[in-house]
Amino acid sequence: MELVFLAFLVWCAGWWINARLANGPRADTRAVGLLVPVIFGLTILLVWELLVRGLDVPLVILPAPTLIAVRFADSLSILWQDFAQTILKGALGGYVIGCSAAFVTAILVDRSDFLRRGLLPVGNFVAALPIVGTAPILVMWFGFDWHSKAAVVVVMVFFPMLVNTVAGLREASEMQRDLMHTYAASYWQSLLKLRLPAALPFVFNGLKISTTLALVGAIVAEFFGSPTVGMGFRISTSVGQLALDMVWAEIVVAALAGSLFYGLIAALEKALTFWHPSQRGA
Amino acid sequence: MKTVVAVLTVVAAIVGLWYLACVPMNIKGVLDAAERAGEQVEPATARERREASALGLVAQNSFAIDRVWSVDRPRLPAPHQVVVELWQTTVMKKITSKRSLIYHAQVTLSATLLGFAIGTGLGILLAVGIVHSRVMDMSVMPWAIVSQTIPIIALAPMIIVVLYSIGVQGLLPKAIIAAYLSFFPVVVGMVKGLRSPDHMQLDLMKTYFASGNQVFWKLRLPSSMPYLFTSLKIGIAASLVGAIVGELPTGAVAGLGARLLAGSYYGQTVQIWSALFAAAILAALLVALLGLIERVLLGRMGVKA
Amino acid sequence: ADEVKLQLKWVTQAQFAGYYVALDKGFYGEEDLDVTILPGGPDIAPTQVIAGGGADVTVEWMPAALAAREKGLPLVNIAQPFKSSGMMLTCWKDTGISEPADLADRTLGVWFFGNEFPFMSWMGKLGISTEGKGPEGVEVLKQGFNVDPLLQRQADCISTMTYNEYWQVIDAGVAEDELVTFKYEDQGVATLEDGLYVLEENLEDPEFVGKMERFVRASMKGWKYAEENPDEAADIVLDNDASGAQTEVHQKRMMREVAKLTSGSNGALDAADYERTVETLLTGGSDPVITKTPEGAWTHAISDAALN
Amino acid sequence: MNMQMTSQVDSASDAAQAGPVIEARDLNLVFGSGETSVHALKDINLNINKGEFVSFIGPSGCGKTTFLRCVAALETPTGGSLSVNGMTPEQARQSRAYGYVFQAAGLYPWRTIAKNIKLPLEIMGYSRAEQDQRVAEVLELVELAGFGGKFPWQLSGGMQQRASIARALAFDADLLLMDEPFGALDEIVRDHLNEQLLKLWARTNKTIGFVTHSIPEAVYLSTKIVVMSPRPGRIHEVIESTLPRERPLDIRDTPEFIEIAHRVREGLRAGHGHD
Amino acid sequence: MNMQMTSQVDSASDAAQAGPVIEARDLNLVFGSGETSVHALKDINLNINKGEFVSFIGPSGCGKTTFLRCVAALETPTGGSLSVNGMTPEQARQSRAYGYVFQAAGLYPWRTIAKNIKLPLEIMGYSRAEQDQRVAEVLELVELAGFGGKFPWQLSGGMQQRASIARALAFDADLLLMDEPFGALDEIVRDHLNEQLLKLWARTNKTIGFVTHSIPEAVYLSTKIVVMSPRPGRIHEVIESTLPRERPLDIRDTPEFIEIAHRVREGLRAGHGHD
Ligand SMILES: Nc1ncnc2c1ncn2[C@@H]1O[C@H](COP(=O)(O)OP(=O)(O)OP(=O)(O)O)[C@@H](O)[C@H]1O
Ligand SMILES: Nc1ncnc2c1ncn2[C@@H]1O[C@H](COP(=O)(O)OP(=O)(O)OP(=O)(O)O)[C@@H](O)[C@H]1O
Ligand SMILES: Cc1ncc(C[n+]2csc(CCO)c2C)c(N)n1
Ligand SMILES: [Mg+2]
Ligand SMILES: [Mg+2]
Repeated sequence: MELVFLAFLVWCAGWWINARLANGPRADTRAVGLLVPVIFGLTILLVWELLVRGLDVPLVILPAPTLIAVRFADSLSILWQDFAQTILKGALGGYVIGCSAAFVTAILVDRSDFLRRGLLPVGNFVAALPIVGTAPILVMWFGFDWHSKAAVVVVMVFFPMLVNTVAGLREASEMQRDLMHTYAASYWQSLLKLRLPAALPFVFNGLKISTTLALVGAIVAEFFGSPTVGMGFRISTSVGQLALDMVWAEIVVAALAGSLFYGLIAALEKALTFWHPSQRGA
Repeated sequence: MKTVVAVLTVVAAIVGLWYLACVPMNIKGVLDAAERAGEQVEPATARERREASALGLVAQNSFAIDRVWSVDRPRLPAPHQVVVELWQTTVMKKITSKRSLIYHAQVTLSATLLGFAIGTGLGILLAVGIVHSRVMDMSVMPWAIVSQTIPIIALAPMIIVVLYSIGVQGLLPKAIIAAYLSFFPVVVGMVKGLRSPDHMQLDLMKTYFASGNQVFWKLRLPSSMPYLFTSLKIGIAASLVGAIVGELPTGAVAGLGARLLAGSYYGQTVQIWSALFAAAILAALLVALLGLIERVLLGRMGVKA
Repeated sequence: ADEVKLQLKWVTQAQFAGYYVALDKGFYGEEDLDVTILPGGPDIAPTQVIAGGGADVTVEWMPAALAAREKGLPLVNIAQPFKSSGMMLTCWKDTGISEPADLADRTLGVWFFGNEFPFMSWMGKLGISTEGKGPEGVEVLKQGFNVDPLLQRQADCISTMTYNEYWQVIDAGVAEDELVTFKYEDQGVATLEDGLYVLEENLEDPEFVGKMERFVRASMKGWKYAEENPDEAADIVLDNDASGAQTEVHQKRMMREVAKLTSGSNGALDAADYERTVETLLTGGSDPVITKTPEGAWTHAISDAALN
Repeated sequence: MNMQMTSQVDSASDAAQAGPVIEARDLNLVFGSGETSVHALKDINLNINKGEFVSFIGPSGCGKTTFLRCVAALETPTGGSLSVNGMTPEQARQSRAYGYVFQAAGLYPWRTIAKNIKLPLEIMGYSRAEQDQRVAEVLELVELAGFGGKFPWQLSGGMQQRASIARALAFDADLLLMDEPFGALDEIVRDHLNEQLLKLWARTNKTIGFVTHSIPEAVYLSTKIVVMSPRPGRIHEVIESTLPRERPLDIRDTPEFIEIAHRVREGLRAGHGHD
Repeated sequence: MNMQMTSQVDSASDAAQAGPVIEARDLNLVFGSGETSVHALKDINLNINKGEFVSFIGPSGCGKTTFLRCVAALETPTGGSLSVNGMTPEQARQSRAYGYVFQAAGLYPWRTIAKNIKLPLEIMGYSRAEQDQRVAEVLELVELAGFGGKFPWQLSGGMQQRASIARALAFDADLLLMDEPFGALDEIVRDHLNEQLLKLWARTNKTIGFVTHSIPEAVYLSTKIVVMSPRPGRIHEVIESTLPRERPLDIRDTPEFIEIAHRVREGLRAGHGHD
């Protein structure tokens, strides 16, 4: 019971420190911007640890963070294999194929108002197909290895990316288009010099949404059939074996990889769309 | 009107391609069945056919082409098979029947709506907190993004078990998974919306010496409505996926998720596809409904939609 | 009436007919029990549910139960309605597989999620590695929910149950003579399936023990009724299937097959079967499922009281 | 316009009798610090008396907006003193002593014109009946009677701007601060609004602080023109208008008008380089 | 500015010698059809000769923009005839016979100023060396030398607008169409740009079509002022300026200037009611 009370104290202390930092004079510095979420995360971990111990939560329900950390450290090689299989092959492969296919499709679709009108509602419809239904079908079509996972990812990221890119290609203002017109610019000139740069913020929006979709898609697809390696495989197998610490170690990998992937795309966005007001403000 | 024509054209094109795709996808199954029925096929054994390319098989066994659209357990069911199945499991069945898709859709719908309500409520609360408190903004927002990189489906069984262990059963566990998926778009959209009033509008409130509450109710909330609805539409679709996912580890007793699973379990491809389409149709209906509410509400508020 | 929650290992089907019959025929009610049957499904680990307190008693396979016990979750077998194992490996005959030794260098579909233990033990015994294809090894696929991997020829063999998946292959139009099957029973690596397990700590509570005695008695009555009236039992199962996915033909056939596995048991665990299961699991090659002989993993106290 | 005043505003206007409405002494405001700091207002000394119409003119960045915002307590000076109706600006804000009109109309699109004008009244807790009565009065005043039920986007830009002025008039502040209220309108609509604003000022005897970029507008409207210059923002010159209070539109073609306009232009040119 | 011309533009300017640069005969343009149709231009007859500076002024919606867009072949008239350099507007567009300057600068935020100015040159296929040379020349011309490496959003509004004019000047079109290019700028910056534009016009002998809302601006810049009136959009009056081509800024205080401004204002008033 003391541990539970301690957990409460830790929570209050963490919040208090953050409140001081966030409302303090240095709140706008990079360091504080990083420190505050880190402190928040650490507080949660500590509270978690204390609650699990204090309330005697069974290991098979929720392991303590320290146990997860130990498991993580002990299983680096397995985690790496799983990561390579699921993220590097399945998620990344599908992400690249899906996003580039959507990008090219968007450019084709953009040429015809008719196609755009027709395809977007259909696209939104297809995007609503739940992954738990599509994954078994795609496993049946593309086999057990990472190809089917990549296919699931392609299906998941294609339409969000398409919709965003199409919206972005329409982003150039009427005036900017007219300007190109007064130059008697060709279709490709106005695409390359005007509409693509103007579309970039939207394209990146699509790319960012797709990162998390790709990750989740690749992992979940493994629940429906896989070789004996991969994060989804490991998670489902470990649950069956009550190795919950391993499950959480994989989840940590997923969260790390996802945040890194997202951060990478966000950094790229910052570099390429530095001129956009949303980036300049930050 | 123009849109309807365009959509119909695109749908027609897709259906056409779909029918075409059935040929190479299903040819092997058709030939296996033909072989078992004693017909002459080329090559003669399943083993050899396994290595052959689908298109080659089609060319060598053109007599079998018309059968690819009426296979019992197809790799890719023909569109009309899915439509017939949808028709028979919706219109032709009593709504109370366990074989009625409408019955299952309604089971999923209740979890979806409950989850959506929880997720939206939570999302709005978080957004309000984030907009009003710098601490919340700085500490919670990054973790909200991280939370979306966690494969919820991996967590779903554990969530369900944990909830079981504290005595929560039935609709709520599924709804919680649905809520987990739907809260994020709401937070993001609502934060954007609550921050959408510009400096001038906020300054105007200052010159009136308005209280924080008044600024919220008279300025921030109304300005956020268009953003809110955009994210609600994303949120409800996510919520539906969540409810379906949540149905798998709750014993998959009823609901579209259970149908998907059962279809998959028994190799009933047509049943999978019809459940899949039922889910997408349900999502489309929900989004359309939200769009309608948006139009009415924002129209009444005077905001041009 | 006393409440009892029973967690099944899989979705509602004739595999669990005894419990549904007992519920439907009022056998539980006669014992003053109010039983809730919780269907299972993929990704639902009965051991985890019972650990979390979501159920009082669960249907589980012994390898998973013993593995959980070693992980620190003390499960105890209180009854064993299934005498023999229904697991087998089903292969295409035209791949040239005719005996276990032929399995090397093949692609095999295996169920995971705690169901992989018997397979691993068997391969260990055969001296075949599961790490990958080769003259001494097999490529293992995590088989999904269905028999597609075999039908689509993505695997040479897949795991099936005598009462379920095997018939799905047949229903897909495959003739029995196109297939070769290896029953775990015949290979001498059978492990006990579908026993009833409870948490050890609960057995210290006399009231709980009493409840379980009545539960086991009523359940076995259900099982014996189901064996004698397979069609009626299958109908009861169908009535209880909320997903509406099960078909009558399949469930009636399943009931008959399941009856073959349960008929040898009166509900009490046969110590010899237990020893054989432990033996199989302990000798499971380089990476055995359990590393030491379990203690107190079963009790006759309840079945004795219930059945005599 | 002879509406009843809340007691707070009453005391504020009592104070006004005693001294100038706005009184700035050595007012300074520096944004930021170190390398990147901007000296937006430097040593501003200015008195504005009750009933005056004072225009602020000067190139972009000379601190016109900043000065008005200081008066409205939306910005805090870093040096010197500033009083509004004898109070600190913050007290004046809390006693709702002024109405503020921004460059863009800034009406809420989800409220009708009438509801937009009611906004400050709701916030200040006026009764329903009084709200309705005041809305009707100010709509009349800005010649928008009959448009109360329309939404802002159903009105032309000029009408929107009049509605936003009505909003600032609805509660009886004696001081009106207007930051380029007509900047976004075309010249002809602007002429018309200038005329109306002058009439309104004559009728209500309010004190008005008015920011503009247009020399003719400043000359046409003001009793006093404050010419400012940038980097740092200072008052370059204060020109008292010799024009009569009664000003028909074509006063702008009179030599007297042109003379004042010329002086303002000269002042502006002297005060800054371009950009 | 004496840059080399591409052969296309050469032939275009040859044609100009023969007749007026812009010639509109009974030009009509109706947007939409049925109930909701808008008669944006009605029976426009207008000649603009080489080297003229023609301003279009009139209330909002009178068709100023529409007329300029017709000349630029961005809009297709529904009746009458319109020729540009003796060609159809479409031919003129394809031979890149004009530069167009929009109200907002409309620079691409992802390109530096220099790269923005290069944009039309890239599209028209100038060589790298020539691109660089021309950019340097026009940057000089609009007094932005040294700012080529900056991004648009790092510059003030006035500087952005000058960059956008430079962009329209970079390729040697003899005709410059400007749609309220200084509408968003403050009066002082505007004065300065007006002065520079006049100088540029004097030096290059371009023909300029210029839309504005400001009477002083129109009078100060133009050799000919076209006063338009709305619903339907017509030419109300064409006023030929009697001012000399050489115009210092304070010409605006001369009686002659005021007289012309007065005539324009009268024309505007006659042509429409307010709002
Ligand atoms: N919040 C702020 N932080 C930093 N600098 C500011 C801020 N607000 C204004 N400034 C700077 O203070 C100076 C004066 O700004 P101000 O807005 O008062 O000018 P202005 O005369 O109103 O110009 P304009 O005619 O463009 O509206 C400018 O250099 C401006 O960049
Ligand atoms: N694409 C269009 N479709 C329909 N009506 C249009 C279109 N473009 C302009 N109009 C209408 O044509 C009329 C003339 O418009 P135009 O833009 O030429 O006016 P303007 O004189 O430039 O006005 P402003 O001073 O506001 O720029 C207006 O009534 C306008 O609403
Ligand atoms: C994901 C998954 N895990 C395990 C099994 C195996 N299983 C558990 S109980 C039972 C009897 C059903 O016939 C079977 C086969 C499966 N099929 N799918
Ligand atoms: Mg300002
Ligand atoms: Mg215009």
